[in-house]
Amino acid sequence: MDLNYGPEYDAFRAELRSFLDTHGHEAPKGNNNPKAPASLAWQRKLIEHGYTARTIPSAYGGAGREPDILKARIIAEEFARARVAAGLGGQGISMLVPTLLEMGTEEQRVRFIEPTIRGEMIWCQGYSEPGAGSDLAALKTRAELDGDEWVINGQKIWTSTAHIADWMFCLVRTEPEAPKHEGISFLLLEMATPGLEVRPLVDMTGSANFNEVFFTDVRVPKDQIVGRRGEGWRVANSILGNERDSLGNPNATLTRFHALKALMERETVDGQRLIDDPVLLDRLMAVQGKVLAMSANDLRVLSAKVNKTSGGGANDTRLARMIIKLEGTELRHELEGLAIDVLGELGLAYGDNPLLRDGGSWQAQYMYFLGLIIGGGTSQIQKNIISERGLGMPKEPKFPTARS
Amino acid sequence: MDLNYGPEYDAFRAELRSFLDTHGHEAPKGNNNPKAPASLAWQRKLIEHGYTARTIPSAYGGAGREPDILKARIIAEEFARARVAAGLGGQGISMLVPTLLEMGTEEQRVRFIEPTIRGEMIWCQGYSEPGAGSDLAALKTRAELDGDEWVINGQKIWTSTAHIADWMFCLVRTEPEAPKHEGISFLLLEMATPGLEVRPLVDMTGSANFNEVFFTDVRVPKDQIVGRRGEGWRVANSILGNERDSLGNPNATLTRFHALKALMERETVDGQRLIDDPVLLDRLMAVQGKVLAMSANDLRVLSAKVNKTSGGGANDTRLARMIIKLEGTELRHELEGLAIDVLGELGLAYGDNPLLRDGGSWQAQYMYFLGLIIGGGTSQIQKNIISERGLGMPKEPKFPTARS
Amino acid sequence: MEFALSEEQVLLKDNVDRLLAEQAPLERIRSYADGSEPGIAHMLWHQLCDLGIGLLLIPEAADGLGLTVLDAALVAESLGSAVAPAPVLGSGIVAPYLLAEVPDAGDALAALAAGELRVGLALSELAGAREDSGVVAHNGKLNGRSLHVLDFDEQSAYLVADGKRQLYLVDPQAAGLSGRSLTTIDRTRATGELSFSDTPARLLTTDPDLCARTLALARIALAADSLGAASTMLSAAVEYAKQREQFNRPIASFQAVKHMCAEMAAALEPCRAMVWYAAHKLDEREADAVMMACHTKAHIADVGKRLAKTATEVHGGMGFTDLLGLHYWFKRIGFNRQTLGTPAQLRREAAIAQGFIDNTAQNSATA
Amino acid sequence: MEFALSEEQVLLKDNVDRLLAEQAPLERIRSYADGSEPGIAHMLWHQLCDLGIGLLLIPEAADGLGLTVLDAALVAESLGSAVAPAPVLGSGIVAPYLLAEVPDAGDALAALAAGELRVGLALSELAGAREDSGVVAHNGKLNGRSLHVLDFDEQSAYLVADGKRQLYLVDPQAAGLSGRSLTTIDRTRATGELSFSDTPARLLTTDPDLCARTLALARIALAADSLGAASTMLSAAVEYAKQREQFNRPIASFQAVKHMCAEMAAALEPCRAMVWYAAHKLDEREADAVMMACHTKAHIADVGKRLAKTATEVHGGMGFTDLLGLHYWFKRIGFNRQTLGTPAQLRREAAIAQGFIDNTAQNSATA
Repeated sequence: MDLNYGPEYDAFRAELRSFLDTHGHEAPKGNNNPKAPASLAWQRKLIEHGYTARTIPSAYGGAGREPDILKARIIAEEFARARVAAGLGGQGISMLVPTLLEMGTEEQRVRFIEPTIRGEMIWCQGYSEPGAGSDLAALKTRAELDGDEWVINGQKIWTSTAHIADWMFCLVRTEPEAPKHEGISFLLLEMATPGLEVRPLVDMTGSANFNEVFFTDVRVPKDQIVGRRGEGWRVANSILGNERDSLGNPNATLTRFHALKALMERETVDGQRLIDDPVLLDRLMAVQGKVLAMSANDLRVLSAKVNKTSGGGANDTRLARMIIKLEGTELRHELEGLAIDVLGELGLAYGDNPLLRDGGSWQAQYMYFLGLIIGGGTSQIQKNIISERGLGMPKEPKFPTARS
Repeated sequence: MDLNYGPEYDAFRAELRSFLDTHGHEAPKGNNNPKAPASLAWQRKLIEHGYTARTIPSAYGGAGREPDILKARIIAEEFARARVAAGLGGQGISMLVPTLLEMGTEEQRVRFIEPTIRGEMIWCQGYSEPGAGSDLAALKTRAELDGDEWVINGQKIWTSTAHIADWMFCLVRTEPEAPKHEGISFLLLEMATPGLEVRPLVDMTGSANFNEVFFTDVRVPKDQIVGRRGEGWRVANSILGNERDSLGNPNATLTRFHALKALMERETVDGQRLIDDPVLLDRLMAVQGKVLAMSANDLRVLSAKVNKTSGGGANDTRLARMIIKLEGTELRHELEGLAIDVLGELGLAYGDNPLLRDGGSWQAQYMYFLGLIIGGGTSQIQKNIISERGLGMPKEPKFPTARS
Repeated sequence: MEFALSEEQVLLKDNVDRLLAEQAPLERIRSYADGSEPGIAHMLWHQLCDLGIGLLLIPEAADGLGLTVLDAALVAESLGSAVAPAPVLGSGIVAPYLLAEVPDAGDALAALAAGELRVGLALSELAGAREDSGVVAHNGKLNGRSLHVLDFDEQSAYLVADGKRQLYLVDPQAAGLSGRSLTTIDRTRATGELSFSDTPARLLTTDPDLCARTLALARIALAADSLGAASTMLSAAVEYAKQREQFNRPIASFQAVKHMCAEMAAALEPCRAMVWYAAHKLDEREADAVMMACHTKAHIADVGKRLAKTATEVHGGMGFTDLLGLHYWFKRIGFNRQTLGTPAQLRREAAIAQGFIDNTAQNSATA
Repeated sequence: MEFALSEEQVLLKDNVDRLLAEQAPLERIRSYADGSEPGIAHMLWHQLCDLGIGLLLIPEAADGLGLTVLDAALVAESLGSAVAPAPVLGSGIVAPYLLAEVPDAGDALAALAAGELRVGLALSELAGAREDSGVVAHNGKLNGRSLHVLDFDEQSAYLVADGKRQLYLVDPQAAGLSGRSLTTIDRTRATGELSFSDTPARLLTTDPDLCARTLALARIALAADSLGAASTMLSAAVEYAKQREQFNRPIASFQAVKHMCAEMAAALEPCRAMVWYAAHKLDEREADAVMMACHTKAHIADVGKRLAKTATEVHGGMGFTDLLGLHYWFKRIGFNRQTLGTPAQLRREAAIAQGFIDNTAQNSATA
């Protein structure tokens, strides 16, 4: 049990802090255009210093460093602490690049990775469909080979960055006769392709955090496939687990806890601070207890990754990892909801309301986290996974008339 | 909307109060032997006055009155108010007698009903088996016809009054080749029959609230069957719904709420009354809110029974009735658990502990109501019923290898 | 003994439901919510008045229908079911109930009955004053600010509570009165704030009992509104689950989904009787009517909060989008929860109303 | 950076688990619980001492093993897993930790190390005095009553807290001391009360920090005990569900049962890391160690309460009976919840420890 990172890491952190002190002012502020020259320049500088795209081989434009989970965490911590824009994320960088490194051809890696990590090529993910959510493999968007081109027809939904993306990676059904999971292929396509239409999908927060994408005879060169025909399910699953880990992040929850506590110190009713209300305080503390439990759980998972522990018994962290999305998103939703209660009628303020507290983030996040409870595998799917993979309980018997 | 019972009922209540004033002292006190002469005499007097066995035809020894739900409730209320032993209950009176009236032969009615309602013949119910709980129809205790007798082998469990019963009504499998629900018969047998053994079943409260009953070649006259061979499932279900209604009774919960409130007024920590602790008070009030909701629900159900409403829309009370067991038992368990928290370390006192509060009832009922959450159809079975019968949702697809 | 709706009540509710189904379908709710058709609210109010809703609680002697709080609660339930933006709470429920008991308010009652008076509600003071808010009366003039005025738009009067739990009627044109509309999550309700600067006001009552019953009425109406909204969300979830197929079967056949729906139904169903009970007690002026109103609103707020979340989850991603409009119901339930007392505040009030604790004994802010 | 058990820790826990599996099977627990074999508790204690458990927290300088709070928490977890009636909390955990820091307590520490001192814990005073209880010290003598003494049986000393959070060691033979055993729901623990009447006592410490850390240690150990007990209940529920068939399939294949188990696992799994974290912070004497101990016990008490209920439900009627003995775990979790602070008390202490509120500002009894 040793929560110190050790001298090598202390030095790394010091060096990073000095970098941030010196160069932090060059970073873009706020939600600017991700392709503004300053943004792209900042991203290039971060890659140069190994503060983003850290483990991508230099042959593909990355920093070419060894994987190091602690350094990755130090980078995240220090950029957050300094409130300086960290390296770009997004589904291209977090999902497609690892996929190409794992399953792409050399030509695909050379063509796509460098512009992606430099922020010059923005991607969106086309997986879910209106009829294929929890049952993703039921997807129906089809691609037929016509000469040297795939011809795509159908519809995708929940494509978060479709409105700003240059390219999309997507799952389409190419082998309609094959069993459900074996008829899917993984294609790459330009958003500017004729026949492709993006419509913003307004959600309950009032913003369009997602999009719908419609395909009408969208033609894509035959070689823009990752893996072979019918291998798309496997290609996609090689990285799908990474997405879930990031939902319900305990560090972000801790930050929100502190904001909630500050809110309760600031706000008053009949002249009394709300943190002095014993009932509200008890709820705040119950939330803190849960946050601390998830933070400790996160340390345990991190340690196992760092030390590549795969021991059984108490050092087996598979279950600890599997529950993060379920518990983390529910906790965050609970926390945001408590802030609304704390604010009483003011908790209803939204949009342009001048009485808005903390920029209206409590209501927005309360709703957004309900979306995250549903998205990325609903809580019901998470519980299936935990019971089956975590506890070894049997799958439900298959429905007799099921296709698969 | 009129919560007054009206003059006829006010008169009935007055007459009953006067009866209780005059005769209440004759009632047996405490948990005496149910067959003590005083107990039997009291029961006979109650039947005479129509205060128990009220609607049983006088031909079978009952009071022969018209069914009247309000009078039944007034009787329950007034005996409780006066803390005088009400008419006998038990599974013979509440379940077997209605069954015989509905499905029994004239001979069976004449033979069994009068001694049963007079308290001279005590019954237990033999339905559940170790392997047949939620899936009651999977019961395996078998009865084979050998000449003029059924020969029973097998085991029953959860037979609450087996240790004091004279007779048992039970479900046994008589047609092993028939489909699961169609192979069951409803038999009556004397507990004194050779080959029948009763073993007390100690539960988590430390008491034996239930028993196990073992059958080894127990021989029963052929005519002690209610309904025909293979009709037992239907016979039993003609009255099973009545049992569930009584679990989670809101009036009993209200009584416990008042006891909890009194406890919080009485107990102190560091000299302060616990009801003045805002966090505990908030939990108490949340429980009161739930109790009031269930009391109101109960009034609505009662009204529909009294007025034989079967209207749709807001006056359709099927769902209101269906949820009583689930909500009522959970609420009661929550309430008892709150009392334990209120008592802090003293809440752990049990058995002969001289520091016991309220006779140790908080812990005992906390556990007993966990038993009731499970018994009489687990909460999971209740939710199946509510979703299927109450909300019209489909049954789960049948497991392909299922027998039925 | 009868604890059920009368035939007339069933008919009343059916009529309101039918009107709202025709006149306030989802597209119209959207048009009101996005600001493109602000007139819908008052159009609905007038149509409801044609059904007599405006006269419900006005005594027959004042040319009203002289009906009961329970009737008003049924209307509120229907409004919640349809997330209708009709400003009924102030003009159709709270104002007539109060004015009918105020001596010398015959003029105002007559104006109400004639459809000439429309009343917004500035009652937040009764549920605790936030920083920068608070209304103080002195010599018949009001000063201060009321932050969460209900039925804010186009009113011809505001019912205002001050810090002493006294109630006033204020003319929108009165000197020193200014107001602005405030956006909340619930775009089906017009909400705003009022600022008073030596604003003349007509004192209606200093009677604490009448004030308490008026507040209880508003709370019952909000609870009924949530009951209606939650009932709609539950029905929508059950219907969606029956239609939606995943893994080659309707998701309504998955035990997890069934149990989510069963839990919603089991929690919600008693709330219907609870609203009736609270309304009935207020109608009968029973001693525990105020406590019952507090509990009813608190309990339904908690049930509603969970139900709104669960029903959204049953709808999966679609529930999160604007496409089905389910969020209007979610937000309406959220609005009712926070308005005129959060559950913890209400539970504390219920404890005080029953004498469980001394009002002044605890230095608790809102709990 | 490593946040995991060391090989030595895994080995330690394995050894304890193995010993308890052999020496404290369910039949033995029953024999202890029904009073037929009271000697089992001390037999287990001696067997655990043979593994070195008695020496864990005794410094090496005093011939102990000088191990950590985390090691002690692992032992407590194992005891909870097995619902073992061994009196480790006082003699193996709390007393050595405290005595090691008390100047001039070398004699007591040596007696502990030699296995000659067995210590019961009369610390309830630290979690609020109930009516009729309370311990007052004056001139080195104690008066009053301590109601919930842990590890009560056959002790050679009691560690007693007074109302000023000072800690004393009391000889069971001391003048004016009387005691009686008290039955609780948890028959795997010996509990009793002590009455003091001018009873001479040896003052160990007046240091509030040491007292706070000692209490934090006891709470972490109780939390770890519940973690162990809850883990066993969860495993038992999963195994039972896999074996038990209803409707011609294992009930583990019903989504409702699966989700009950998944919810238990999801709530419980972070508790393991939380206990480690709390223990580690106390080992490092971090500033937030006391707050972390409060939160850990409170959180696990809440998770444990729900889990004990759910695991029992998964067992159906069998879970309610004595046949499987599952209730020993249910009651152990219940005992730990109520002992040395209920969750609401602990959360309030955690708030005070962090300076969120002023200790004296609220007239709250226990919340």
